[in-house]
Amino acid sequence: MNTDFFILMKFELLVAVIIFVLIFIKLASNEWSTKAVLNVVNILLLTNFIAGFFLNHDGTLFGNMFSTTKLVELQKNILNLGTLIISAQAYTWLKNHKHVLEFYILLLSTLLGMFFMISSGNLLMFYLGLELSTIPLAAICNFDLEKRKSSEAAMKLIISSAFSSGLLLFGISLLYGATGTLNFSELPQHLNGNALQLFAFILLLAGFAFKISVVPFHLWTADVYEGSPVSVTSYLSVISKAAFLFVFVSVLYNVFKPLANTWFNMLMLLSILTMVVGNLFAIRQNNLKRFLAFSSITQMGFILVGISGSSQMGIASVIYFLLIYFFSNLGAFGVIAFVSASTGKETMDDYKGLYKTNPFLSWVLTISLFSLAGIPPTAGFFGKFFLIMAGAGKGNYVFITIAALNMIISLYYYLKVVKAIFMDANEQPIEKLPINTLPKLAMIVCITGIVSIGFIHPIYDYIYSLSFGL
Amino acid sequence: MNLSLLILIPLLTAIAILFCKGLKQVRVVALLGAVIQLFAAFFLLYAYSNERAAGNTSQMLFQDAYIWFKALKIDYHVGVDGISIAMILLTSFVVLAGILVSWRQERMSKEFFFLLILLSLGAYGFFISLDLFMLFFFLEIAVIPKFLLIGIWGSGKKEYSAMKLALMLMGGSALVFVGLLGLYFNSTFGGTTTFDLLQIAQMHIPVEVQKIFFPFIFIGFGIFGALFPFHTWVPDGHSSAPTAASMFLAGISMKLGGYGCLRVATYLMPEAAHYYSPVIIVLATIAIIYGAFATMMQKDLKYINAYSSVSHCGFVLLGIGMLTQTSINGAVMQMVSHGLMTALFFAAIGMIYDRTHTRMTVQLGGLLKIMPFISTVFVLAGLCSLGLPGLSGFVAEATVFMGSWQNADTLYRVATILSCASIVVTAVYILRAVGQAIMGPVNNTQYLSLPDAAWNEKIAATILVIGIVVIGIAPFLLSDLITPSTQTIIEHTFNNISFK
Amino acid sequence: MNYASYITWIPMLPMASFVLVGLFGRKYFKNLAGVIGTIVLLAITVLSFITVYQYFFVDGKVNDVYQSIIPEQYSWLQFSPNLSIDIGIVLDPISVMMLLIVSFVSLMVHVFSLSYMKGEERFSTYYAFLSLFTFSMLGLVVSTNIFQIYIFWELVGISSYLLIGFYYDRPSAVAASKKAFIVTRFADLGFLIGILILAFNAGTLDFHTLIERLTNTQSSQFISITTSSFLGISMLTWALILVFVGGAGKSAMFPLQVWLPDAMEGPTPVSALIHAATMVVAGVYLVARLFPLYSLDAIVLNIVSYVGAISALLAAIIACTQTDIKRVLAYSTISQIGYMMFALGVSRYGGEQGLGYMASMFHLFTHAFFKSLLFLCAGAIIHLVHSNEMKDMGGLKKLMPVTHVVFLIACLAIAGIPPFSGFFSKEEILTAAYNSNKFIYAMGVFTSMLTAFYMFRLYFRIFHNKDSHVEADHSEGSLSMKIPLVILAICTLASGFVPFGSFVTSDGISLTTHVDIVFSILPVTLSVAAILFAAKLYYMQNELPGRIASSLGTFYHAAYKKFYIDEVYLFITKKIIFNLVGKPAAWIDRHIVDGFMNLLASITAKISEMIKGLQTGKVQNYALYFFGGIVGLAVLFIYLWK
Amino acid sequence: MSEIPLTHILFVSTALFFIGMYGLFTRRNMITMLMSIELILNSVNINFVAFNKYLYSDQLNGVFFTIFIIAIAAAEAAVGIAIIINLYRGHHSIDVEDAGEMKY
Repeated sequence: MNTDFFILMKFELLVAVIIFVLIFIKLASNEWSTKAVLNVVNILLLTNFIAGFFLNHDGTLFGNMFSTTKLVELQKNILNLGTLIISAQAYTWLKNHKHVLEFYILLLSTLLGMFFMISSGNLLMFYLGLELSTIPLAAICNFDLEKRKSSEAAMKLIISSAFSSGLLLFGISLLYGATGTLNFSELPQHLNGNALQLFAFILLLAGFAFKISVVPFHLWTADVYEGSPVSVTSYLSVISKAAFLFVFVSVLYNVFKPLANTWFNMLMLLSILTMVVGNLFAIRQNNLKRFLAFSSITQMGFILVGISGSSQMGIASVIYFLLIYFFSNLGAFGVIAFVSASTGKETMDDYKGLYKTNPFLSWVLTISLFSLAGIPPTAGFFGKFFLIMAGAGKGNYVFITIAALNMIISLYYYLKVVKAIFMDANEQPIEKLPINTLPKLAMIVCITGIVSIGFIHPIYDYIYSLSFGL
Repeated sequence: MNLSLLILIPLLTAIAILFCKGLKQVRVVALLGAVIQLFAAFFLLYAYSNERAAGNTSQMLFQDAYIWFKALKIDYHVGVDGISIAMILLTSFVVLAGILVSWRQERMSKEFFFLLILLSLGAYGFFISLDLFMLFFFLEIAVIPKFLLIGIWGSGKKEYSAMKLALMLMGGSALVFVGLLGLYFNSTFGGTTTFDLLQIAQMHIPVEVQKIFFPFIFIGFGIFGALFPFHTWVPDGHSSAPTAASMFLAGISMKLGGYGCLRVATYLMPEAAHYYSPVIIVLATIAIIYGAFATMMQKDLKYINAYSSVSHCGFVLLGIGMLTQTSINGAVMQMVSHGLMTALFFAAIGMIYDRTHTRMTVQLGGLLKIMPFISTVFVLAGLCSLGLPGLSGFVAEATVFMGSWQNADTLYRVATILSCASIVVTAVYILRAVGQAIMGPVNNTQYLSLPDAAWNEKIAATILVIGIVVIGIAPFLLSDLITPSTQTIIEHTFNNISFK
Repeated sequence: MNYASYITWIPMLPMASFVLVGLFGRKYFKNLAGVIGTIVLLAITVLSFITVYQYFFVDGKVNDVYQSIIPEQYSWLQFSPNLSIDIGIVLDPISVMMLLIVSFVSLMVHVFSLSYMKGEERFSTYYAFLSLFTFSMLGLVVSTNIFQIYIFWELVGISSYLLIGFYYDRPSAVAASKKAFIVTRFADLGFLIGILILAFNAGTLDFHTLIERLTNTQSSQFISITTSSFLGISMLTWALILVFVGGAGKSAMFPLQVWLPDAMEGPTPVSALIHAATMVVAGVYLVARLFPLYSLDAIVLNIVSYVGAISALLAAIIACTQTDIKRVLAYSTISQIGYMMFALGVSRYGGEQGLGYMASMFHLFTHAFFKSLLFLCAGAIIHLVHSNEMKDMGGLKKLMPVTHVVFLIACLAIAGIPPFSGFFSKEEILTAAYNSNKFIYAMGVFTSMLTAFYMFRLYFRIFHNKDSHVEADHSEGSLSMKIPLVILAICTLASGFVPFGSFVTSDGISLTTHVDIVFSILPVTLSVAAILFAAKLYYMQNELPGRIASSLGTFYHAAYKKFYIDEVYLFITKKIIFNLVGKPAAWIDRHIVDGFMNLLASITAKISEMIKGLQTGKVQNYALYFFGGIVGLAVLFIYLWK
Repeated sequence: MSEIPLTHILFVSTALFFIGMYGLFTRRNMITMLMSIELILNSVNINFVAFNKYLYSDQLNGVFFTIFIIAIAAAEAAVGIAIIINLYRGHHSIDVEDAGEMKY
């Protein structure tokens, strides 16, 4: 039992240990230089990421409250990788920031929460993880303490997420009332799709939809993204989204199997809404963070298309797409984070003529955007192709056509950025920026990922082998 | 031979370009790649005709298949038949010429050539892939470079044109995408769905399904092939693009459309092709006539050629829509001929523009006195486009007409007659352009000092002219190459017709 | 020796010289170009004489019928298993005759141009184009295949375009060349469609098979083409009419004659070659080539004859009023070709019925000589006077004696005065017309009278009329200009006495013809009268012509303005096609089709602008939307969707 | 005495839930909004307890859940108030209407 405990909860324990180490560093000494701290942290995260690949076992703990499978490990590894990259990218921003350690402590505790959430086998455990992954986030959204926008963003996040979790809980309570169990493995037997359960499910769905910012539960997203520090934004838009999606998929496919027909239609509706609204808002944006917020909303719409496929291909494609989405989005955010950290410029107009001064950054951003737009040969193409393909498996081609057409609209605004970078003239372009090793490394990693993942088919095959359909 | 070379060579070239320093290295590398590719293409032709001569009657030769995404039955599967080889040859000609024409591309030369090569890579891949996923992959690869090429190095309202082109083409590919998925999920080959072109061809897709997805795929590719009314990217795109880009655009990309319509839409969904052929005919005829008349009104040389491309590509779609062996032959020939001819045209226009910095026919004039070589090339291109015997245009159009007339149905007859009528209009606008720009007195005396074509431009033009003349004088070379392949397509089409 | 050993050289040599001179002449041997071209032409002229000899006198005839021999044929483009374009050479009476005419006249023109075009900047280009034309024309006449004839048809068209526009820096020349090409192209459209019909219904493009199948009333092809009809007219008729339209376009028949007078913008030798002797008779040749088919259909033959007769008359009338000597000659060409056309129209197939056919070919033969002679003379005159206008001329008799004599001979020939060649051919034509259609005959006779009048008007106004005020800066031209004139004059004198009927007839069986004195009296006397009248008007300068012109008033004016046909064409093209078709098309494309695409974009932008208010930035509204979403889902999926 | 039927209790909780929501939607003061969220959470607590007590009295899931919710609600409130205070530093107001800088 106790070895099991250590092995099965390896990921969580590692993160927890790191958190404690950081706390001790904090307590022990104030004279550590920021750079040193950052290096230590990044090394720790790297080890954490690497450790994620060893000594993996499947199993459950605490009476199914906590369960680990290959898929879950994969997901946690992905999250670890993302966190590592983000922390590398945050370097430029943090290296002259006072509260580095707090930042990491909070950040990692949210990661911990996500891990619990992902491997939760029980609604209670799920709820705990969810809150653990949300509340600290609100805190670090406010991490630029003196910035008004930052605190406004944090306020919006905390209030609306508290509200959403309130509704989520209400749903859970109703579900409990209707079924008498909170256990994922037992719930399906009790589900028969009566009105109460459906309502409970809708509340639950809304809770998830809020987290992965699906229209009409998405409105917090743009503001929070815009307000918070870029690194936090990228964390929000990548890590937490991904984590919630992982859970969402597994909950849908495992727990709410009996309601499949209902949620298929719901997802269809929501995804159409999400794609359209996301696109329509993204077209107009000038602030790149806000722009990426809406673009990520649109991406969620596409992901819902994949999920609604409700087949093995569905899950596989979603996870595969998320993996690619990680690299693409982090690539884009990496550049934006770097630029805004060193110049404070965040709008599209500032990026005009970027190519003249910073070709490297421009290419990184461009390729990432192309990948987000799903243009070959970037991996985004494969991701999107498989997503839509999974959705098409259901045979609803009107839906697929709408999705395909939305891809065109999204292409438009991605190209708008590219146009700004390459074609538009600008009298005071962003001056030539020296890039530190760490962020550069992160960007290169992203680009390599974007370019290569599509062609390395074993990745997809592996994910496919782990995933499962209805 | 190993077809993957055709993808590999441009790929390596592109990568090599990334490591080059300065225009000199870059262009040499690019040229080298293009030349090698040309040789590869000719060797392919040689090997192919040997195989055929040796009595190898299988539909696709030099096939080469690896499993790519096992779970989804997506394979890396390449192979060629006569049509693809014709297209590959066309591409390699145009690419070589394009690179030579942009020999003095000072600004951001590395990116420029990189994108050109990438574009050609897409085209080559498209023409040899037998797996619909691959096909789509390469189709989209060939789009975005155009956006950058036009947007960065273009002229006029380049951003607008670039954006328009990218969006419309991507819209087309989105339709194709939906259609392909439809094919995929309705193709149960040996119990599993597949993207493999040949396998899908072997199984019989239900007619009602075909009727749903044929429009998606045909219109999707049709947008690439300037199908009326989705042709509006053509004039803007071509006119704003830099010379080489418009050569590629008109010479190669628009052929992707025609090829797709033939290889995917018509070949895989024969009943639907027959069902919809009247619509296609009507649209194509409109494109031909109306493109021609619209051309008549243009004053900008590039617009003239762009609109005439709309009209000429109409012949391709007409030939495909007519669904007779001869007409499809003609369509393929028209693709090749138009590719070479329009590339030549754009090359000439580009050379003129580089010197005079205007493309307005009224401002030019008497160029024959100033730059005889370029003017001769221009006139040659013009004559080819108005279908002068001895040049490729005539052969292609004659074949299309002859094939189209084989359909006794009145609508088809009318369509054919109208399309024939376009040759008169073509003569009108070509001769107007020639008369205003090339002949006549010299309007602008400071042009008198302008130089004639430089060596690279001469070579580029010569290459294309050779292509045009050879096809024009010895069309049997081309027709013998493609006929067996078109035959398989048309036979397959007719074998599947249940209601015919 | 058999034909195959040398026949291919006849078209190929000019091609070779075209490529050689065209590619390298300009740079390397500019002045040799002429010599090269001339030598080549000499060679092929010899070859074609050999051909003529061998065909007509050695082995052309098999038991008294001239066969059509095909020494060379290659499949050029295979449309479908049974339909292919072959490129080949056919030898039969008319093609051999044309070989002779084309190579001979072309040779004359080559020689003449040596000094006429001397010092031209694009001397070599000129010869390149001439060779190209010669090649195309030869290829045309020896076609074995209706599509082959179309191919070379286009090629002669383009070479004529290039030669008319030779002085490309003259806007008028450019316009003329454009006009010539477009008008003929328009006619070729008919030709093309005719070919398509024939090819579809007869299932072949080969002349021999085509005629064989369609003349045999039992064959399935014949039945299909006659039974299937469009607008109540059988496909055969349609095909023949359409093909004839093509021919009429090339031969400048009414109403497509507008291009020929303008075509005189080209160098004069070119006019002599292309627009007098060879290319313009291609239409006649085409009809003759397909004559067995035409003879099947009386309607089409009537159309042919009337078009011919009307063109002849109309052109003659106009010719009387023109003052540009080349234009006069151009109209006389139209008029003479009109003769050939209606001769074909009134003819039938075989035997005595075939007189018209033979006569037409005969006239083609003689006309080639005297008309090219006339043009070359005009060339010589213009070379001297540097003007086309009659008023700048007069009294050139003394300045250019040789030219004067040969010109007179040519005039007499075209006027149909015995014993000059024109007389014989014209007599045959009139006889044929008389036998079949009196009305046509009457038109023919009247036209011949007019012809005599305007030719001698021309003659007198050039050579007599007033004393020359042209200061003879140089004599009437070097030897290389005189020699062709003399040779052609001799031909003009001699060609009438060729027993043509025994060589060229509709069915290949020789046909003995005789000149009927009684019959000839009327036209000859009329012509003589006309000549005398012309002499009275123009021998000496006087105001009589002016008075007559003014007395004719509007009619004269209309004739002078070529009956406003050009204006009509201009109206149709510029006003109707351009403004009512072209402009709208362009406008629609920019504003409607393209506008629609842009509209989609702007609509999207509009909507996104409209809905931006949803994002109020107030967290309470967000919560409200959130709750609204839940309620919506609940309503939809719990109550409605159930 | 007969015990109170479940529906009554559920009625109370639902009422509480909507009161909370109403408060959240209408009150301008952020602190009040946080309080209304507390109301929502409490209604959830009532639900859990009631269900547990009436329907599934053999287990303790609901009760435990309630305890956890209370704990977390406290944490949430703590962070929330911290943020609001920080916001107040910037905006000098805790009126939610004033914190609408980012929109559209």
